[in-house]
Amino acid sequence: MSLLQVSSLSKRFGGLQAVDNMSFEVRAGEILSVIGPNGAGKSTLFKMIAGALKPNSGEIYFDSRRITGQPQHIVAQKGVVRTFQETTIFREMSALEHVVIAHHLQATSGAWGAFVNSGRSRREEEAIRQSAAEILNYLGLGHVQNEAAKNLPHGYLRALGIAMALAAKPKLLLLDEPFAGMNPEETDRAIEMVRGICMRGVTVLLVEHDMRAVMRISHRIVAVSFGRKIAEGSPQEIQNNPSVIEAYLGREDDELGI
Amino acid sequence: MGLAPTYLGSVMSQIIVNGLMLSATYALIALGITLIFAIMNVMNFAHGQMYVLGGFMVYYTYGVWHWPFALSLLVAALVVAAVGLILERFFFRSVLRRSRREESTMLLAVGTALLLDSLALALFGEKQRGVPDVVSGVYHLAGAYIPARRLLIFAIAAVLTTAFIVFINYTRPGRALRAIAQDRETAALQGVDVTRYSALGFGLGAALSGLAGGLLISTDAINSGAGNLISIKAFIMIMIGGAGVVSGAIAGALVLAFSEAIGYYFIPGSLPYLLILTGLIVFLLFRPQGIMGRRWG
Amino acid sequence: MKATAVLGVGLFFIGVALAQQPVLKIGVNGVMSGPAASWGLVNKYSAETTAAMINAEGGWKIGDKKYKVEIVALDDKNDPKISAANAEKLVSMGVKYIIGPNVDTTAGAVMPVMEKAKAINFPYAFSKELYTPPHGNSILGMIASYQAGPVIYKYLKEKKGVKNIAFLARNEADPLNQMKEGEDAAKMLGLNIVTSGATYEPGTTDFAPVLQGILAKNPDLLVLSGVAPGDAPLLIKSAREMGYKGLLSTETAQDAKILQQVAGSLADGFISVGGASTPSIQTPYMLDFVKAYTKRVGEWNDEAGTKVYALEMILRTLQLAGPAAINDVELFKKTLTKFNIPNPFVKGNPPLKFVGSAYFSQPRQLGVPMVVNEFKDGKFQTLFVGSVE
Amino acid sequence: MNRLLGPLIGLALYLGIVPLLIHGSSYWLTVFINISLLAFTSLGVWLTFYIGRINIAQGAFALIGGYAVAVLTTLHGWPFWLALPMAGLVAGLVGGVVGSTILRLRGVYFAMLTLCLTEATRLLALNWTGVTQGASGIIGIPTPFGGDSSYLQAYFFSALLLLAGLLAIWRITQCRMGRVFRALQAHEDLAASIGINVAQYRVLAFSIACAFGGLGGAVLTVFLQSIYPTSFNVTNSTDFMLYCFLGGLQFVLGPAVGALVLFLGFQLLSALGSYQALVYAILMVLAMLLLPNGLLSLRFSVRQKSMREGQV
Repeated sequence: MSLLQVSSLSKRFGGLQAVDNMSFEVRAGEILSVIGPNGAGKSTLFKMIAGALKPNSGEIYFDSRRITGQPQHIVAQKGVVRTFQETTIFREMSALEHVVIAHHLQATSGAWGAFVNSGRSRREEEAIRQSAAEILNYLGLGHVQNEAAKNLPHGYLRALGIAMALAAKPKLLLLDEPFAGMNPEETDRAIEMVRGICMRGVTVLLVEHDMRAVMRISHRIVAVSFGRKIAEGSPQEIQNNPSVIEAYLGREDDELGI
Repeated sequence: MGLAPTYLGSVMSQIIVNGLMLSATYALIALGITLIFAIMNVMNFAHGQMYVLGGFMVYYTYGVWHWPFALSLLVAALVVAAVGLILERFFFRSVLRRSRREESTMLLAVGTALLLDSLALALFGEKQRGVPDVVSGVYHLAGAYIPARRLLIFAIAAVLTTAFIVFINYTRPGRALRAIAQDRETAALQGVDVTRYSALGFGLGAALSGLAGGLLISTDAINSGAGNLISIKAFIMIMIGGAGVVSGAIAGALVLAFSEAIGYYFIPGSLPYLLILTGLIVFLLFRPQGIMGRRWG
Repeated sequence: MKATAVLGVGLFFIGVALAQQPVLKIGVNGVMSGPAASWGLVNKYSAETTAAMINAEGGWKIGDKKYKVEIVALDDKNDPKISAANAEKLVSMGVKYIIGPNVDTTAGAVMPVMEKAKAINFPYAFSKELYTPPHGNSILGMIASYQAGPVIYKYLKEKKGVKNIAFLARNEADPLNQMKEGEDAAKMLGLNIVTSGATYEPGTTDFAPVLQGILAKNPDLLVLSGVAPGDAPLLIKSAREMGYKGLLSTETAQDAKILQQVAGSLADGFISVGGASTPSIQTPYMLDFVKAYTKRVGEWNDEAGTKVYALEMILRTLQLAGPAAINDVELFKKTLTKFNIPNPFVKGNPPLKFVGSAYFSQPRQLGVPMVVNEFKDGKFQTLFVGSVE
Repeated sequence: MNRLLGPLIGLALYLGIVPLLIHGSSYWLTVFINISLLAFTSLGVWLTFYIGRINIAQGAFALIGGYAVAVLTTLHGWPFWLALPMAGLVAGLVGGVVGSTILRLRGVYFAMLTLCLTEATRLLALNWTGVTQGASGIIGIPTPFGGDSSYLQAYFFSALLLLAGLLAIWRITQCRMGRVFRALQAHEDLAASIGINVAQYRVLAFSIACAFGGLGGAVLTVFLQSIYPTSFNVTNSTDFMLYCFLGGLQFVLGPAVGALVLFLGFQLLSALGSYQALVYAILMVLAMLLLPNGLLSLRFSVRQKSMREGQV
């Protein structure tokens, strides 16, 4: 069953065709990776799915509902949550606070109730704090939950980004280069983490450079080059696809780990 | 409505002349503030005060001591540049380094403006000042009046603007400034002495403002409290044109000057400025980066 | 030994005498910083100069005591909140008579303070409501332009054949009010107003765009309503350069030096109102004042010619009303109608009194003579001296 | 309960000790009335700083609130107690409408735009003579405070208003809304990615800020009993911003401390005569240079330091 459907999506920046008539789908429960050389349009694609960029043409359906061009927070409300490529954080806030804020969509008591600190809002706050602490523990951040984000090492920040995204209770999690800059051990742990998330019933769409990791983790892969989809299939199929090798892999065999 | 075509023609040419004359000096003001903004990311609220300082330098050297006009302009540029360098060194540099929030520099600039205002009042007194015309006479062109003194100011301002553009585009320090404006860190990595060139940029921006003040006092009057109004005009211009861009400063100066020239002719009163400001706000909603809003260069 | 003892005792008594001399505090509350600083500062300098001259003579006699006159000057930054706080401060110090503030915005905020504290102030703001019943604790410090306007227009209509008149004002409360009053006066005289409501923004440096539309209507007289001394020469110069041949006038005081510096001979024939500004009409006392002012401040300012009156008239009215009036402004108010003295600053002219009944239905204006001047060869020359009722 | 002790002492001091200390002097009461109201108005600016925007428009909203109360009470005969909330509402609504468009801009662009907004509002007040009476202003605005104790009444009213404002802003920062605002300040995109409606929340914050401006301007206007187009101008807008900054942007009390120090400072320096403005400016710049994070950061850093030394 398809959870996300991208059809004929295009985006132009001035004279540059960043994404060109791209179509693919993400099935519920799978881990799908989008690969491609730098500047292939992966990030642009990502931003359009998350609602951070409006496409010039084409459609995006999530859960059979159209989300094309809707603002980020609406897309997030519907269950599509992204993490950021850069280490984008609320610098001064603690890790716990990050995840508490990310529970925003779960808060149901009104703004007025929160303002006057009503009993209901207090109970809800307590519940959110607990949930946030649980998520942090699950991702191995429990011991740094009170540390300001600006003082955390990069690896932790990426986990923190995922923790925030999880707190928003996504159906589809968009991960932007989750393994970039990690050493093999860290990558192993991260792969386990992503698999664990997928096991919990969250569909994962990720964009990544690290081919080793992509090949190990993905159920399916979409390969893009110069804004176009050039191949789609299982890791095995992609590894053997001539146009992928031609566009990307042929030049840098070692990256594939063949 | 019953107006002779020749009359309308002369109105049009007068409006064009007025707009051009205004825009030349406006451009100098806008270039100075946009340079400082591009290099330091500081919205220099004290820009108008530097203009006033430049004006008073020319008042004393040319108006009271009767030095040659060119020399007194030079003195104005140098003195104001020196003040700019002092402010950069002792005020902005340290706050930029230590502050937790980027707003700090802007607020420091507001404080500096206040300080310079009070200093100017203490040093130069409360009276309006002006100097005799450098050149006299009036030219007529297609029904428009062009006073010689305005033409002179226009010419000097145009030459200075051109010189500035040449400097920024074709000289080594100019290229360094552009590199810093584009990306401080990259510029530093490429071996540009960021600290030194930032100071240079600040001094140069200040000098431009001082020159504008020095030029304008030769046709207009100035008093020690006139700075804030000039600063606001400078802000409006670089918002129209796009902050931190040379072409934007010039575009902003042209647009503001012609809006004033046209607005004041057809609707005398305070409405033109209300319309200019409302227009600016609406315009920025559609084009927040201004007309030429690109990166510096 | 003996001599020094005597000297010491003598000095002691002199000291006691000095210490015992009663002090009369007069306040100045006005704008003394920012772009309009000169308005309040000239008030302050004028009052301080007069006070110093009086104190040098041993003080000011009211009743049978000689008072040392002390000026307490406060800067209100042209901000109504600070102006009101300053007024409160002055009255809390026991000051009952305050010179200033300088614009409608601040004068409006100070008025309630004066009424509550039973004190009197002398604003240089022209809003009629300040001086008209039920209000009565503010006394206009100078000739209002709407009073000078008709006199000047009438003179120019009769002597120079003016028919078409145009107005231009700086876009601020005071000048705009003056323009409105001026237009009404011109209508009463049957003059033809060719432009109405033309203004320019504060901070304008190039007046060509503003003037262009006005001059196209060919006025015989261009009135610069409430024009600031810095703007006047620029407007005159621009108008002349654009080929304007008609007359130029204003109803506010101007500064000869800046006219000469900026406009030079182009300003010849410009008509303005001054206080006691031309040497031909100055009394020796005024000449002394000019000398003392110049020594104190470093440079004479023609604006002081109108602002010299406030303190002088306060003191002389107190002298007439008696010492009780120092703390009781009702006595001061009662004396206003009786006050009538020869003008100490201007030679051979109508006596000095409190006027304004015709405008405010009560005497709430200093009867500063209306000295109408014409600028010529870098100096003002008095055309005629009028007065206001 | 310990946490509340400090603020409670402060409240007691401000409401009890200040009037006692100044013996009902109408001058000092006026000074503290002004400080309370200016601080209250600045709280709005502080809240816009809190969502990461530099706001130089508060003078405009104070002017709007001032004219609202002036027009309603003087020309339409509304009682002050009805006109006052209306002034806040009008300013808040105008803020909401204007904010929904201009809040898209950030950094200096937003700052400059709000500066233009202050100027535009002044010009609007000048030209919209049908409502504002233009340049001649509105004077003789009735005041609800009367009798011998009118200053004391006004003092308590403005002090309570300030305390209520401080409490409201403090609660905002403590509750979920405040968290969202902090998130907006830190990174709007990241906030949006977790489902926060960024546009809605920043308009909410700005409307609240403008309502503070409207209320503060309205009470100031009634206290001065007059309003003109220049009653609140660019200088006031920058002053409000300076109060926040000098007090400290990290602290809810920042604007109150800033307003207290700057307004009182200018009054106390009047003894210096001609040097008043100059010394005032020098002291302000020195404070900015030495304490770029605000006066309150001094207390903060002293406490941190003593903690560190205690550990050694």
